Amino acid sequence: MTVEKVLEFSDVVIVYDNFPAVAGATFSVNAGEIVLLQGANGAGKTTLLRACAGLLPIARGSANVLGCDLRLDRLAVRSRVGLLGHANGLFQDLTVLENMLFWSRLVGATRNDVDQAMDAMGLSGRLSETQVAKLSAGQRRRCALASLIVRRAQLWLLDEPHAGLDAQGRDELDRTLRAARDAGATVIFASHEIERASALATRSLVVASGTVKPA
Amino acid sequence: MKKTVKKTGRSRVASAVFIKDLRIEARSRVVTNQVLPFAGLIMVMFAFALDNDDVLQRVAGGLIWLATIFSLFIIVQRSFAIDTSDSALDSLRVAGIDLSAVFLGKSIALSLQLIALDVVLIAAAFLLYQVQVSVIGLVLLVTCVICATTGLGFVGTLYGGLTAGTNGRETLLPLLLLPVVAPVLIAATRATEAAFGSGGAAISEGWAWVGLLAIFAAVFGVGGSLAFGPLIDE
Amino acid sequence: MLSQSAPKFSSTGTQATRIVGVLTIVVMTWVVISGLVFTPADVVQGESVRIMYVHVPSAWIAYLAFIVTAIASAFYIFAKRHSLGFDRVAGASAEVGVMFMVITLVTGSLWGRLTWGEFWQWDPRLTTTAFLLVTYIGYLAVRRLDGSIEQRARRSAVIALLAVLEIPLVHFSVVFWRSLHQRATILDPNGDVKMDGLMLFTLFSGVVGFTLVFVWLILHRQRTMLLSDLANQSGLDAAILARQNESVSN
Amino acid sequence: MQDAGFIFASYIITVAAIVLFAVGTLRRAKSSAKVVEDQHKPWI
Repeated sequence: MTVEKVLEFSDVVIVYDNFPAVAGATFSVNAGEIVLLQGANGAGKTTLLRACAGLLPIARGSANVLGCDLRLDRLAVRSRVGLLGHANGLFQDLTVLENMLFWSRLVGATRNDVDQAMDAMGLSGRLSETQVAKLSAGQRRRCALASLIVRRAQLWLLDEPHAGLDAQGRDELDRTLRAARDAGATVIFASHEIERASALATRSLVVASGTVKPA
Repeated sequence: MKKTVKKTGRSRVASAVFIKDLRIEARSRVVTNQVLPFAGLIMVMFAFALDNDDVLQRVAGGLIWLATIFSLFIIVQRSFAIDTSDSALDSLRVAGIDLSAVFLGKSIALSLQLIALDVVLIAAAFLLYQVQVSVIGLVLLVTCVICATTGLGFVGTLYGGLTAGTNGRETLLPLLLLPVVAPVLIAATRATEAAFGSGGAAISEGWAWVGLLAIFAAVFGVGGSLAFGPLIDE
Repeated sequence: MLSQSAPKFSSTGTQATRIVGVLTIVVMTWVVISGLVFTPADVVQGESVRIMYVHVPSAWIAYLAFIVTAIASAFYIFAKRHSLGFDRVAGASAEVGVMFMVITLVTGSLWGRLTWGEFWQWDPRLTTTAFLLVTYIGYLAVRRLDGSIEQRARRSAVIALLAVLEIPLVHFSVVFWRSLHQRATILDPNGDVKMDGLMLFTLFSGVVGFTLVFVWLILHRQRTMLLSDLANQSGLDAAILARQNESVSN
Repeated sequence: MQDAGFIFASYIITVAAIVLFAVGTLRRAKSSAKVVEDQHKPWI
């Protein structure tokens, strides 16, 4: 079986607010990998992840994600990736279950998919009836990950997923990401906690001053 | 690898967004607890300022719609604050959801909130300004409220989406919206005056204005569903 | 990339713009002199009719400018290759249009004070014009929102097309609103002007002169926009290089 | 005579607005033309 390339970037420049946040990034990611992006604040990790999700225009270079050319059609890739940034993208006044059901209606998933995703994230039971605003940071993060499962994202792009989680939450997150990989998803995530993240990742990349190098 | 999520129907997305917006409102009660008192206060303040029953009866229609339009700004900003506070709007964009369906869902939810607001404002006009209405006038009034709020819901959502998440949206939104809603203000005011019979206006005069409101709603319903995606995307 | 040698061509002028510029000055000088001195006073309106030679052309050119904005925006949106040139023309034209619309409203209210005794009347034409002015001020505000150049172009093109939809709606509602309540016959400022040959010719030269002004301003403004976009771009090349060097040295 | 003042005012406002716009544009053009190379100026 040939290895399928999920993502291929070549000399990619991404301009954000007139600043080249990513200045010539060349790297590729194979299907089934869990790739860690290391790097200092302001190195361009967030910009890189947002561009992979088709949210930012590619100024120069060539970028290919899940078979879609980001320079030609950024919209095509969108329904197939899941981006989890610093924000969780949840509605604070709704309960966990209502948030999940909202997403399931949008993407045409069944109630069964929702239950499975919530089980996998340990959100079933009383927690599912709780408003998101009343959850802890870790529970919210799990809720956001559950919505990625409901959306059946093939490429997970996670920006600092460990931030704000306690030890138990981090373990759960690691388990979740491995499970997602086993279920066929590819994961790219940025993290500051090199040790924990390296143990999770199958490969590490260093982002520095807008360029990408192997660790 | 190639299993792609099947594209969901537009009406399904629209109804999901619609239910979501109304459910959040039912739970947070911002419109009922804040916007409604604000609009009611406008009506009362005008009663103080004008302090003349004849004048109040004459201008009742205009005051109702002025209060509606001021409340529109607040409701629109609130509606998009919900979506941008935890970047839910970004998630919708990343998920490749049909944004014209999001537009429709949000517009209809917005219109319903405006209708509820107008019912209270019209009741206030009866109590505070002693306006009278006949049965035929009531039919005209109801049609006028529905057409006008539909149009306002469409333009409000369209321009609210444009300004959501930009700097200075609090001032930019009224600047963009005011000239656009001018026809609604004029037409809805005239139709309401006709329904109330203010200043001897005949009810038949009102229907032409309702027609204008319907055209307005149609134009911005179509224009908005086409333009909303390109506007908030990128 | 930042240039090593200083560019020699330090303006947006060319042979063509200079010819247009000279023509503009000649025609406009003629309009001012003829409007103020040569043309006779109107039988009904007296001397105040002289304001017409600047007021009417500026109103026409303002509308022309907004039409150009709409057409350029439509070209930007619907052409296969979203060419930023159309966006710059649209923006430049809207700016010039807003300027002419302000001139129209100011000169119009001065004229109104002389003929009606009031600076402002809620006449349909005046009301529509005022709404239109606010609409395009909003359009210019949208152009100044933060974001990339493509984002600016797309947003403003959509707003320009919506503004065009809105013009007839505003106009008809205002006309309808006034006509139901009062007849607007005495309010029509042009209705009772009897024009002789020289007056017509001066008005016509006014239109030509203002059109030349419009063309000249658009040419320069649109090139200035290109320059400032490019200036940002050239800063970008240097910034990319600097960022790459930064990563090597680390 | 009041009329004369109003008439002159309207001419002066018109000409002044146009001249100000033109001068502003030319000044901005000059300052940004310095940083951009000639080959990027399609009108040359």
